[in-house]
Amino acid sequence: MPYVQHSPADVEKMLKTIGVSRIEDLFAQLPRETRFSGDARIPGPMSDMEVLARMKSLAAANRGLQGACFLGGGCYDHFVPSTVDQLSMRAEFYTAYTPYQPEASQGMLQVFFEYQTMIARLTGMDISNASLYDGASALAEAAITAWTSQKRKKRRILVSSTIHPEYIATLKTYTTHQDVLIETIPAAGGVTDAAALSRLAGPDVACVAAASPNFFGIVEDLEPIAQAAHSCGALLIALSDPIGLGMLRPPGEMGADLVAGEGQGLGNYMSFGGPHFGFLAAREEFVRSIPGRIVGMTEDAAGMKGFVLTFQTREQHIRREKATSNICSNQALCALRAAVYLATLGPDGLRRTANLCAARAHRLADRLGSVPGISLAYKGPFFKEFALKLPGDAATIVRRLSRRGIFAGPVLGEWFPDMADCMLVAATERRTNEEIDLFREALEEETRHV
Amino acid sequence: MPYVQHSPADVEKMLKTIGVSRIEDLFAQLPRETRFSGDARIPGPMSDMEVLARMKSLAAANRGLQGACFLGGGCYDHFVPSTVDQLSMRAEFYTAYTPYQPEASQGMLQVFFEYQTMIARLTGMDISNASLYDGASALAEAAITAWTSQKRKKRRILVSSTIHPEYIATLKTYTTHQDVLIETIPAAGGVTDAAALSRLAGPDVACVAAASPNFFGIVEDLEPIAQAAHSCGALLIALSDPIGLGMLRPPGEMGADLVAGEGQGLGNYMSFGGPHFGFLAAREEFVRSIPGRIVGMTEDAAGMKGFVLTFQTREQHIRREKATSNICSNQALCALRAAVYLATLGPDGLRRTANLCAARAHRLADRLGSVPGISLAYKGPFFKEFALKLPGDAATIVRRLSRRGIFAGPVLGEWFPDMADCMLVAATERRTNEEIDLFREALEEETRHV
Amino acid sequence: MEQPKTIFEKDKPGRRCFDVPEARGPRIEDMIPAKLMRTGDADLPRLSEPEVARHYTRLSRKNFGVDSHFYPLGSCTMKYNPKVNETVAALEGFTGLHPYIHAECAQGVLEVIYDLERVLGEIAGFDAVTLQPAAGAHGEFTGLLIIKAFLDDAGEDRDVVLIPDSAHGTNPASCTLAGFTTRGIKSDERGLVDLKDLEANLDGKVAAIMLTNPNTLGLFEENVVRIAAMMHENGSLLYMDGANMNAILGLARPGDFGVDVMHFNLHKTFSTPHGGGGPGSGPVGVKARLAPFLPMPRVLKDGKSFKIAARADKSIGRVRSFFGNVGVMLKAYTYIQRLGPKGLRRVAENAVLNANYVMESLKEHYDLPYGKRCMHECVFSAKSLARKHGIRALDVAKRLIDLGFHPPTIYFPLIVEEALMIEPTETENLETMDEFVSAMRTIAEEASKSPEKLHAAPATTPVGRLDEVKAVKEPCLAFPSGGRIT
Amino acid sequence: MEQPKTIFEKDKPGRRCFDVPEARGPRIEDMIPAKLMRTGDADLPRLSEPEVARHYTRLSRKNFGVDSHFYPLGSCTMKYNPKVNETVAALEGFTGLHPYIHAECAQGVLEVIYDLERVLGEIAGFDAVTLQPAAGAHGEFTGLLIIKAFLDDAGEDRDVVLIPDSAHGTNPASCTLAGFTTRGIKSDERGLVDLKDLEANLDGKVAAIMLTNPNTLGLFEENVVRIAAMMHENGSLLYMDGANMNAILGLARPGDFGVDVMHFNLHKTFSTPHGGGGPGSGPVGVKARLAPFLPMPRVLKDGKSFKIAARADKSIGRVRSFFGNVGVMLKAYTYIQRLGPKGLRRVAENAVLNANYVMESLKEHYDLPYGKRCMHECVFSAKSLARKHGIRALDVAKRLIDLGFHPPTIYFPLIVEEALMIEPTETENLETMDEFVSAMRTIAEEASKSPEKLHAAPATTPVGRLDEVKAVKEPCLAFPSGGRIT
Ligand SMILES: Cc1ncc(COP(=O)(O)O)c(C=O)c1O
Ligand SMILES: Cc1ncc(COP(=O)(O)O)c(C=O)c1O
Repeated sequence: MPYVQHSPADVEKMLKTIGVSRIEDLFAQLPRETRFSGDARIPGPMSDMEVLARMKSLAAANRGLQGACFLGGGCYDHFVPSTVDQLSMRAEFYTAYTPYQPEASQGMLQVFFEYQTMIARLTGMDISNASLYDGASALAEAAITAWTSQKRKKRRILVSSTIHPEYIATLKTYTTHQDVLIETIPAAGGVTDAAALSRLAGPDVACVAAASPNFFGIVEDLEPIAQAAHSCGALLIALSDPIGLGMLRPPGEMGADLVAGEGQGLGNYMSFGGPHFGFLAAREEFVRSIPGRIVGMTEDAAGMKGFVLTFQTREQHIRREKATSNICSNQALCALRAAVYLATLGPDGLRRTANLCAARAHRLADRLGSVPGISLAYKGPFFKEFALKLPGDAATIVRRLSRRGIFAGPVLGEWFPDMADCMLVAATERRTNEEIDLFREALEEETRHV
Repeated sequence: MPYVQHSPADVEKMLKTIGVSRIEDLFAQLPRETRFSGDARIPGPMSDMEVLARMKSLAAANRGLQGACFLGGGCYDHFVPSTVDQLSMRAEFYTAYTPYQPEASQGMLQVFFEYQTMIARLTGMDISNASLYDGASALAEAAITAWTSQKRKKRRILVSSTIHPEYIATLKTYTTHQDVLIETIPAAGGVTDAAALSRLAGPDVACVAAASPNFFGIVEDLEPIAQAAHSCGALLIALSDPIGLGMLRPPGEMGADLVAGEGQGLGNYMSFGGPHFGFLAAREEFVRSIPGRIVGMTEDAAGMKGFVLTFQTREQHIRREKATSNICSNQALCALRAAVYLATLGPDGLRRTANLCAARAHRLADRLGSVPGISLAYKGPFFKEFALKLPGDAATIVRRLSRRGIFAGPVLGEWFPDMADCMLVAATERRTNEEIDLFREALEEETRHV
Repeated sequence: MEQPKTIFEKDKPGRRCFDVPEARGPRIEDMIPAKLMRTGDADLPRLSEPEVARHYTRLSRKNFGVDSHFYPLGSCTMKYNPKVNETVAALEGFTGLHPYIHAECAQGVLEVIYDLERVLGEIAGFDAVTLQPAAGAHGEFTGLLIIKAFLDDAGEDRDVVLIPDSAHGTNPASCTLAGFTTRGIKSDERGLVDLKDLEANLDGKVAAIMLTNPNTLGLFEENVVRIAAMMHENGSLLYMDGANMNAILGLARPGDFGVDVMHFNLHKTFSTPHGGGGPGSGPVGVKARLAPFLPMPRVLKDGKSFKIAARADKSIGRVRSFFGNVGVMLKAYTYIQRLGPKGLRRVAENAVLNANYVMESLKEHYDLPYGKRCMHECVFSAKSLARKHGIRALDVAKRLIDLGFHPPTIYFPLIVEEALMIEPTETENLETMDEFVSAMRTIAEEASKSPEKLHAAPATTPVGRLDEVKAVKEPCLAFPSGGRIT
Repeated sequence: MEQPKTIFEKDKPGRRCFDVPEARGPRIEDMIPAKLMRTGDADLPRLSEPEVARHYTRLSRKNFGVDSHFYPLGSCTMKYNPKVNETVAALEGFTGLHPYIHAECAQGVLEVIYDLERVLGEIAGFDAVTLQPAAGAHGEFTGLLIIKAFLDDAGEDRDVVLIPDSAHGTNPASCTLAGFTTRGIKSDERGLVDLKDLEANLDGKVAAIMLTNPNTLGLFEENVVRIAAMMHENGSLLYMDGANMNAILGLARPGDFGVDVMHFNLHKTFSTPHGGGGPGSGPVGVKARLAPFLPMPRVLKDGKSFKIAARADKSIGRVRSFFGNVGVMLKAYTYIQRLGPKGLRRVAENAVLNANYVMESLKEHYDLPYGKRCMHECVFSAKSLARKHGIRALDVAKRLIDLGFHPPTIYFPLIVEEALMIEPTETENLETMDEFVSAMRTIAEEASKSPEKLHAAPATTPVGRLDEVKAVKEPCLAFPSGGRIT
């Protein structure tokens, strides 16, 4: 049995100090009818060696390494530099908790401060919090921020239907019992339909949310959307891909009031969907309404600079039911990984990575688009992924491809019944020309007879 | 290009300080005829991503993970606890060098002090150094220690032929140009031939070296060998397996004067043979004659305990050509891994590991020994490996087995021409019953028609 | 001491850490219109790799963690987390897996999810579990939505949740987010839910009570069975905040003692290092009648293989993207298997033993407002020190830092004045606790003899006490572009 | 401060860290006779995993490393080592490979060995390379044996090796081990080999000279071509200690300027973190005529596949078991590929630039016995400080620790009184060097103004200067069994 800290003599001594004779006596506070007797029917105990062998065999039962990942839809196979893995494993970082005691936590606090700065700069905003759960909940939190910061007076929240359907679903779940109305703005040609947006706009709209790159990979022009939103007094929430921001125009320059998104690509492995992190950046005026931890720089009595958690009156541990959110634990270590990632890549590395993703994705689009019967679903400019229209049921083709070690998708019919013959396809900087050629070859063969 | 630390302005500034105008000017000290122009024809530059992809594909070209390792012969597939991997990666440990400045190196020094203590206790000796290159060179260094500590007056060194042939070869290389004579003691039934030893013993013998477990896996009784050695005034060098010492009698209790061996099993991966480390323990009187770093405990002016490199007058940086050895860099990080390993396992874990190895190896011997035409080469009690006699050429059978994912060997014909039909087979605590059964099955099939 | 330097102040033109292969093929300008492109590179710091490594290595050395320091931060279960957890979560077979890969290619991880749900259900006595929520508070929110959906489905119009005054701040905040209004329930003189106050607050609007058990005072709500009955009789549900499950692992199962819905703090009880604030994981367990309302997606078993269900009629929907914090699940699953049922019980036993030992050892030196016996943590008050010597819980905390300990949680739970909430966890040994006890006693003595020492603490850290007012009044939340803060 | 506690003082009965499955089957007693078994368990400390983790984590925090501190330890090339090296060396496909696995199953690693030998040969101008030696000194020994074997084979009876007085201690020690006697060669007033003294020592007994180039004063032996000619004319060989290759990578190839045999310090020049003293790797490169004498085994290429040769007629034999320190080779190979030929040249350029910058910046403050220009390192002397203020190199070093720097190498090379040997390496930036320079200047000032500060240094470390005499006089080299040191 591992974790035996106490020698029998130590247990004896402690019990004596406490004044009981057996450990069992300490549980006298539990009424008999609350007690569980017997052993839970769960596996174990196992030695480290056995548990590691079992978990290795489960890991091997996943086949993600036996092929090339062209999957997209909000999670991407970006390269993780070794600095990220090794520096994030510094025990003082990963075995700490929320830096409630700043003097004993300056390391982590400074990392968060720097993370906030990097996110603010990438997105072109003034401030950022120190992370949220994920991209989907970040959208939800941003929308709630937009709504509450306007005193909950405007009920309508317009969401472009080119946003990730799981994000919209999450937003709906988050606001189920709030006095708001989530309305989707239709898409045209894979982008937010501007005409529809003007029709929907109105003084009771709290905010408009749109994504660029959007769910279909298309880089949308947010400026007209911002104008439409602002002209009816609504805020613009932009969703963004932080890797893309290495080369794409920051939403802050296009009029966004709040920028949210999924940060996974920044140094976090795909890990079947988590842990990743959501980021949330904003214009300065939202400092008291955004949720999550915020770190600020201040100083001590001797004038030494230091970092603290600040604007805590927004948070649940102070304001309880009046807090801006219920979030407490966040995704700190993932944010730290993002900071190390961005420090490692630098401006040049991030731009080159973004460029390389775009180049690979466009090459992929060229190659796949030339397969007979296959075309791109949309014409808009795309970054690292795109929707592909197939000559048959996409789900079937995706399964066949995956058996050949070409992992593509998700299948769009999953969310859009009229797109059962479409799938998303992404290429990151890691995809090689050989893999792209293999994909084309496989796709050609698998679609020949459908 | 990575590693660009200097901005162009910084380079400018530095050159100005130095008083030259170009970096190239700094190399004016190199006469023209020493200069190399053009680029070396070597691979690179590659990005981290590319180099990692290439190295991963080379790693995948090794098939050691696609099967079960029953290989022995001085390197073993023992389990490495996660504590070892993670604690040895503390940057302050692995990016430091030899602790010449003790005040800035107390961490590493204390680890070495503790390592020395653990090795001394395991082997039953008084002292240990802080590691040597490997087991083979440790034997050579021990023999030279034995010879020099007796004032180089006795020329003969008797080495049991049950010692690893590569160790004996290394010893011979090390002493090629020394005034010593390496003689091997014949083996009988896989163990040191006592009668032959008495015949060889004499007043001109500096030391006798024997191993337990020996190269054939057999646990030899060192006591009679120690007696034979001591009765002619020679020292006994014992080679030992530190995992085995979790349950086997320490050589110090059987009369060894010096104990050497390979430490790999203690928390170091097989890594195709290195880096591992050699250990060397001794009775106290050899403190001035053994080679390698030694750490001692002392105190500062305020009475605070601390650790320093000590008895440095043995070493090359002080005594130069009169040093006990030429060793400078050793295998420090491997020794640190060993210390963490032993701290993790503790007395109980090490004994259980040793027991488990023995149990698995005996099960394996039972199962394989029952295959028609196959038998154990020797009858002696063995620990975790044994020599197996096959009904045909062992090299051929080993190759066939390896194609089926059963890795066994080494083939004994490699060193013993009359044993071309024999191979070594080992089982560590990691080998499962299923793997053992697979081995039996494979062996049965592969030997059916030879 | 020198002023800390942010990474932005280490930026220099031309420095580079990382190489990326050149992009070949069409020019970016031909792919994406110029107006959608940045005009210059992102304003990130330029450093070389040695600088990056040293920056973060040095920062780490300015931080306390469980591996370096005793960290008895109450309510946070700062236990030591076995290293094998990290090895497992870092296996490429898991980390390299995309969440949308075909289920056929993800059978290993789907088995982990499927099995862990069942294992957690078995440990806590629930019929169904979701692993979706990303943290405890996220689990609370999810659980409350499930309750709401269940009640709505049953045609019940209830929108009030009762919250004991000792509850964690996330409880009321989650209620608000889930659209409930809250009513506070008083604690009695023993620190337990005041049954009379509870009785008084029960009416047809009450959807549920959120009970933390053991509660944040470290006390077991011994009337929990009674409370469950009262709630159920009232047509309401019993939600349990399971953040303190560490105290009762293997000894009591909430699902058996009347709890309808509970969230786990997987990262606390089941051993994920807290990462400086996260990631966490907040699975929710429910009784069978609430199972149809669990969030999507669900992992199902179909013969011998596992598949994913994305939709279900009554589900509350999605609370996040993908499947939850899988990396944390892997650690929890590893941890549970390593310990087995008896090992888990032993965790609880030792957690409670340690907390009681600390409580006994300090009760002569600090005020103990509630209880003679505690569960996994004990809550002291510094109110006498404050009254007599002007030494507050904060001062005690800061002085502890100088003595080499991470302080306990302070000023929570709110019902304890000058609270010092100490949770040693089961992974600390007697020596460490004795050193901590002796430091705490020293501080109590210093409070009368040399209070200035306490006011001046911490003195051994890279910074002294920081001006939190200035942080709000002159906010500096990001390093100014191009600038240097003066 | 508290006395440090060894791990043995943390031992307690019953504590356990690690589980091992129960051994089934026959009892051990039935396998191995009792007299060959231990009577009790080995006397190792018993700790739980949290204690083990905290013990080593805390110890690490008492240590300086390159990642935490500037570490200009001359002659040791304490450069920053890229993290990707570690990732590569930890790949299971390499770490999990047994050295005796059939060559068919080890093609990846055999390719690495084969290719790295050629790459190193190409970099330094040699026809053949062995990767066997485990460190620089091991390489020296191997190289000297090769020379001896070559000469013996040619019927030459030569047993003297010439060693410049500035040489590293391993050089003469390796000679002794290899059965040579040594003759010292003086340095001239410029710090280079005194050609006249060399001339005077050349005779028919001389097997070789061991030349370090750049030498340990950080100076390039500009007469190396001449020296090579003198040696060859005398029928002797030129051995080069390549520990300082970092200075000339891509700029000069020893094999081209007359060197017959050279060892590399792979862990220095080619970037393996030094691990607190090792592991290293000391490959040896030779010209074609010496190739037959290289140690065994060798990796050969056979069409497209690789195989292993265990024996060769003229080989000196084995210098260790297996294939050398493969993990170190992997790092070096990764490093070289990452940098490519131009990157390697840039390493040398920056190493030399940095060393010259430090030299220029400090030459007004410390004595500079040799040279106006240096290569990768510069050697100062504290002799004026010693004479004027009684401040020795040791005092300078200790004070540097307080100021946050690992000290340079001191008292080496032996020909420099009160030597301070500074090797900044190419991976340090200007800011760090400026801080170091300013610390060194401060110290030079303090030497006259407040020498007591220097004598009392270090004051910020867990211990002050330790009593090395006591360490020898009352040796404590292992923690006493059952005991506690008083
Ligand atoms: C009692 C209690 N409930 C709920 C929570 C919230 O959990 P999390 O931080 O994971 O959201 C906490 C965490 O601090 C807690 O202590
Ligand atoms: C010039 C020189 N030669 C040889 C050596 C010996 O190398 P190693 O320590 O790898 O044995 C060193 C190392 O300190 C050195 O600096």
